[in-house]
Amino acid sequence: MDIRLEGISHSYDDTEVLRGIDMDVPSGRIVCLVGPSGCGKSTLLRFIGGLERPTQGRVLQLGTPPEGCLNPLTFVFQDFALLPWRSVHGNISLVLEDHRIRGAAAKRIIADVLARTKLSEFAWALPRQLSGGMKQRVAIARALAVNPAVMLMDEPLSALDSQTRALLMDDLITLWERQPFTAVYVTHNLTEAVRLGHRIVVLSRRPGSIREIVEIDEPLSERGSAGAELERKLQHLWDLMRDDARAADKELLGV
Amino acid sequence: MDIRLEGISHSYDDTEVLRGIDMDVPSGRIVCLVGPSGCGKSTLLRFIGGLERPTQGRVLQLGTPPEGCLNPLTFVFQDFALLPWRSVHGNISLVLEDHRIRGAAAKRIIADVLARTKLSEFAWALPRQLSGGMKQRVAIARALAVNPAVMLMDEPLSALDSQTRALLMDDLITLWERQPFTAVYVTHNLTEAVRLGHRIVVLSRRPGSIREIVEIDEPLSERGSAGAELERKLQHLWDLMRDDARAADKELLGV
Amino acid sequence: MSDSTLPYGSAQLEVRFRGGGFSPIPHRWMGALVFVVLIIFIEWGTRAGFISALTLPRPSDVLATFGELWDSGLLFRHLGPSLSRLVVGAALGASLGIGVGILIGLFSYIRAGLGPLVAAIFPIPKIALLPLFVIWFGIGEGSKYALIAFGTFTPTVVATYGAVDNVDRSLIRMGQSFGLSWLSIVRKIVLPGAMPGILSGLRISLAIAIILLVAAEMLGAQYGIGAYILEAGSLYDLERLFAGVVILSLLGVLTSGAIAMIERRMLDWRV
Amino acid sequence: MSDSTLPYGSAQLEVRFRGGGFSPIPHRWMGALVFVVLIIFIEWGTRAGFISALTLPRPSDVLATFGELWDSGLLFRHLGPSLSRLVVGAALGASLGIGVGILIGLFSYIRAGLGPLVAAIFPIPKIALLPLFVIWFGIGEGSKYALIAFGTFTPTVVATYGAVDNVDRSLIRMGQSFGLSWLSIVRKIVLPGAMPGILSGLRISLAIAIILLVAAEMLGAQYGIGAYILEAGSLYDLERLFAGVVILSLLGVLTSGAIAMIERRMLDWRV
Amino acid sequence: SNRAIKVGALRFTSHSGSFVAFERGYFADAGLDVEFEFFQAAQPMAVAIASGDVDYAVTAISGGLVSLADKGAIKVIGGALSEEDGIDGQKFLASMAAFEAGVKEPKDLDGKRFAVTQSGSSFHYMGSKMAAAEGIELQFIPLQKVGAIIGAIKSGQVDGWSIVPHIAKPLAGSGAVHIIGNVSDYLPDYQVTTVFTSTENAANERGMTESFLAGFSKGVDDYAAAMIDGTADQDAMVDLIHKYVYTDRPRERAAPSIINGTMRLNKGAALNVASVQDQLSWFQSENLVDADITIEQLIDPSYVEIIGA
Ligand SMILES: Nc1ncnc2c1ncn2[C@@H]1O[C@H](COP(=O)(O)OP(=O)(O)OP(=O)(O)O)[C@@H](O)[C@H]1O
Ligand SMILES: Nc1ncnc2c1ncn2[C@@H]1O[C@H](COP(=O)(O)OP(=O)(O)OP(=O)(O)O)[C@@H](O)[C@H]1O
Ligand SMILES: [Mg+2]
Ligand SMILES: [Mg+2]
Repeated sequence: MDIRLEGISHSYDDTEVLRGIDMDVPSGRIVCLVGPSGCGKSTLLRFIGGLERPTQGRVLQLGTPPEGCLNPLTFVFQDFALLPWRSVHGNISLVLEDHRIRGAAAKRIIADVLARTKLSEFAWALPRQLSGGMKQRVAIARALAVNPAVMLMDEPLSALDSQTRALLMDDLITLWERQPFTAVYVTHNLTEAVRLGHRIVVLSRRPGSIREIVEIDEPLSERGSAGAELERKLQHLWDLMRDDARAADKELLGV
Repeated sequence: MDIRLEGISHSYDDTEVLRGIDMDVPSGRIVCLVGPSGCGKSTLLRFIGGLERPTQGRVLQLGTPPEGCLNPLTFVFQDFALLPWRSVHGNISLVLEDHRIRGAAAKRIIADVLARTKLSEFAWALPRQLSGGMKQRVAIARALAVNPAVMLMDEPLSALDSQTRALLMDDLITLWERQPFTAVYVTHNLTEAVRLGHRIVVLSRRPGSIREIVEIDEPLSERGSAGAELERKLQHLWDLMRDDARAADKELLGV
Repeated sequence: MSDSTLPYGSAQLEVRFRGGGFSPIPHRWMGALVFVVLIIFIEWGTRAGFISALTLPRPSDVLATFGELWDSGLLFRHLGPSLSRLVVGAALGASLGIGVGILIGLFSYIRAGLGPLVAAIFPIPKIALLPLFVIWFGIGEGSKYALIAFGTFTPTVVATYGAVDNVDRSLIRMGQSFGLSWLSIVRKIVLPGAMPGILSGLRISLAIAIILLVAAEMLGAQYGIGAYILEAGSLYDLERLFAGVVILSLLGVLTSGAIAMIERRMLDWRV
Repeated sequence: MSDSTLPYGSAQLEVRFRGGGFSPIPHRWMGALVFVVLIIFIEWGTRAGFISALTLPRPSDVLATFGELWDSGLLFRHLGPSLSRLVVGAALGASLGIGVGILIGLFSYIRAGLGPLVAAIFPIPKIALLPLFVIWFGIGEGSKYALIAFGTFTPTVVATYGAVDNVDRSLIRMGQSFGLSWLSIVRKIVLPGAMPGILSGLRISLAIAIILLVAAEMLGAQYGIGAYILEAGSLYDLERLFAGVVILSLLGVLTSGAIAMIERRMLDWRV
Repeated sequence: SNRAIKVGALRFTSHSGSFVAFERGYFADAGLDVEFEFFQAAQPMAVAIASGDVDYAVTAISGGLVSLADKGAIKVIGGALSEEDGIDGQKFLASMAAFEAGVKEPKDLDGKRFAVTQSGSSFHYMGSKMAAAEGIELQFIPLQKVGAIIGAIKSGQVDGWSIVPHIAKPLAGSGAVHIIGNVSDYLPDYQVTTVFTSTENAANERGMTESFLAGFSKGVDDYAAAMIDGTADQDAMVDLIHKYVYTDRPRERAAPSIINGTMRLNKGAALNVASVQDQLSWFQSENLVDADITIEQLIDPSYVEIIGA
């Protein structure tokens, strides 16, 4: 199942946030969205997930979601969004209950996703007992439990410290290699984008519009030690963004 | 004025947090503290700043603080710690008022530090109107206003996005080059440590003890494009920390 | 639509919207509508007779009573003393409450000593103590001030020390790290930081102060909205009773509006 | 100390401690001490005579009255009905209040319609309406339940919809993003998320319920702590008045303790 | 089987008629199964009659009672307590401070503070009539609760008050106040309390109402015989009343209060219309009730002997 964005524009009250976004998310690929703070990345992701509606344009699902897919478009949030009053197990079963998956069937799915995210021992821990990295792995496990056609990830690693971030990036790559998934991955960390993205969409400052789309063909598994080509792409992206960042740092926020 | 830590150990209730830390902070140098999450970096910094007392060992000031130094040991906090009800100007004058610096004298100092942090236009803005990078620059301006002998910085950039972080790192280097200051700089971002530190102290997992001290002699201004030597040091640091991070990510937090 | 959509044929559909909701959209007229409908219903019911004259007064009669109060100038003879009792009593209770609340918030010993005392005083019904208030504070304005002050004191204390507890500790550490004196920290960091909590506590305290007006005016008050309501109640004069109650209700809405205004002006720094 | 310290000579000093404070350290005995000192002082004052018998009763006499109440079995004859009124009234008011509060929190139209109504009802003194309660609910237990329920209702509504408003919106968005039904989101996300706020609102509501016990038992109650206090008050019998007040006070401390226990058990997931 | 009715009562000796009738089975003999409803104050009791929660009760005529009658909810059907020459009745009191400052008789209260529970209460009526008779002015201080008034007069914050003898005498005995006059000097045949019921009962339940009054009257007779006329055993009567009044005091401490509280209860529940009319006119002259209300709206004279007309 592919996703296509057609002519998406959006304003909140008087603030124009996005302007004329057209893009495709091909099946089995990770598309990274990068851009300066406040340019509308999260907003765009909410449109794709159907949590909000753009004032103009539309988001299309092309093709049907694969068999057994409970929630085709599934989010992984930056702040994990775990229910603090439910255990790891409970947080995952939450999203199965509404699909009438309970008992043994639910157990099997939960055990499977916990194993894939290396959390099997922590099924009964409460969120407050988990470190940030573990919390995000629970959020990823929960997303995997509904067998998504597309994962929508909004800066999933930016709340973590850099070591944990590196570990989770490796984990995501392993997961993808074992079974390629489709994802839209929002980040403002260019290294992350270059490490994970098959396609990197660079947005301009607000109102966000597409400034450039960078394709990276090198397989994910081979990007470990930054090669010259990757380094060049990184530098290119950085040049694209530096001016925007500088300008943003000289502006008062809406009073 | 130098700082010397002698045999610092500390426990909170039953949790041993730090064990036998000895180290020196030489005048005019930036010492970076790195280590896995929860290893006691912030705690150690609070001991140096006199905000908390270690259960064992002591922190010494060697030599007298230079003339005109209002607050020898001055913090720059990760969360900026700006008073939301005071303007940028008010936040800086706050730390001068108690030293009976008011009126023209205060104005002069404030104008000076705002100029040094490129914030002159924003003197009357409230914190909520500022972006993260600007808030941290205000916090740095406030620290500069009291003319500190040693700046104690606790992950000052980690709340910012990576582009803004890069900009502020450049700003810090410019500040240091113009007038070298002494600093203890806590971070868990190894790139940051390698970019800013003259000396990098690597702590082990909790209870934190010194695992290694890495000296970097290359001048700050020349570290822009990662040379091979820096790259090697970075890799070395990363190897030191990876296992700790992995282990930490497999542990429940104190229940 | 571009050509590239063709290969997907009919399996091309727009993403289903599933967000929205769970965030209130204001409908200003609804509130007024509910009041109007309610009043019209009662008017109709009392006229048609299925609401007996014993159960509720006719709204139009209440309005007429209100008109009489206004015309005769009695409204202000009642409102004047009540307002002054409210202002003096609430000001006393609230300022004492804020003071004690801050002390409890700042000093461990005071907290340990006075905290349980305040918790024990809170559930004491003020009307039970009326006979004592006569002895303690007389039957003049003193006892009325005291009763209202006493009633506003406890909730203000609780709200205030809660607010002080909630002041961001990192700001206090910042103050200490710059060597600010204890007094500077309290004046410049703790107090402004506790202000939002104190103001929202005042909303409740002032509502309680209005409620206690009636109890306070049980003690030898000849004029006052509370006295007016009590007399109407003892004469079973429902029109006047409701006229008085409506005045208190309006008073409540006004104070709450006033606090909202103060909040907007004093707390404009909030995000 | 290592040799390297020598070059600094005498200019070597330990960093000055300037942190600490601003965080309460519990002193459990202080609370008890304050009560004991206060009681001893009053006992002494009333014995020595500088506190007149009109002003305060002698604590030992209050204790004796308490003893009589206990011995005669009257304590439980008074406590029984009061407790049942408290439980039924507060349960009614609180559950209705939570229900309405949740509706207000969830539905914009209900909020717009009922919000102002609740705000207008809040400052109405319940004692002013006593005569009407007799007509509306009779003189049996009904009117007592109704009065207490009415008094607990408004603060519970306000606390509950505040709590619902404060439920982390990102958790609700998460639920929506997984396609959870509206009812699942309310049951599994909104309600548990609002629980801390609802419970802390109940602290205030229940204190108010205890306060209203006295007003409720003005309406044809033979037994009950409120009736006991009222009778003592009308006879200016300070010992009995204070014995009754102490019981209410203890009741308040107990309910607040019970809520703390429920919080510990139900909200152990909090950080 | 007997018909079940509810009778409202306050725990005062003035309600003894009902207590005696119940204890000695006079209600049962009249075919009624009486259940008492006790109140803390008279006003809710009047409202409870209006709402039909209680069938019969005895209380002072107050503005509230008249208002309820005006709304067509209740009727006065008989008399209960009244002032009578030769029997110790309600007293005028002066506080210690006022007494020492020269208030020796009611007329000395000119310009002084006179305590009442509420405007339109019987205290207000007594004070007002006394002032009119003496040609003096009083400052009426509403204090709502008897307890508050006691506190206020003991501490000298009000100067005068009028109250039933069983409260007046112990207060005077404790040296906190002085008795300076009798209410009966100013209001000789003052109908202090009356028997009343709902309009519904008065109009449509004649049989039941008559039965109640019959039983009640027998109780009153027994009470008068024992407590006033001395023709029956006073101790037994005190024992009976002690079951209802001052229950939490031991018998020996309750007895003086019960005996002190003795006043005339009208024989056969006869109603002094002149006194009632005077009270009604006073309420109207004070603007406390609607000026159009007539005595016919207030009382139903068809049940008992009408005196003083
Ligand atoms: N619900 C809303 N109402 C009004 N304005 C909004 C709303 N949500 C977002 N905005 C504004 O829209 C703009 C884009 O927000 P968005 O969160 O999409 O940016 P972003 O690219 O994700 O930024 P960041 O990198 O900081 O997460 C911002 O200026 C933000 O203030
Ligand atoms: N006031 C305190 N009371 C009890 N334990 C504390 C306190 N402050 C910190 N700790 C504990 O001490 C340990 C070290 O904390 P510290 O904040 O110094 O770590 P850190 O190295 O700064 O970690 P991070 O990288 O996450 O900021 C942690 O386990 C923490 O839970
Ligand atoms: Mg975002
Ligand atoms: Mg830290």
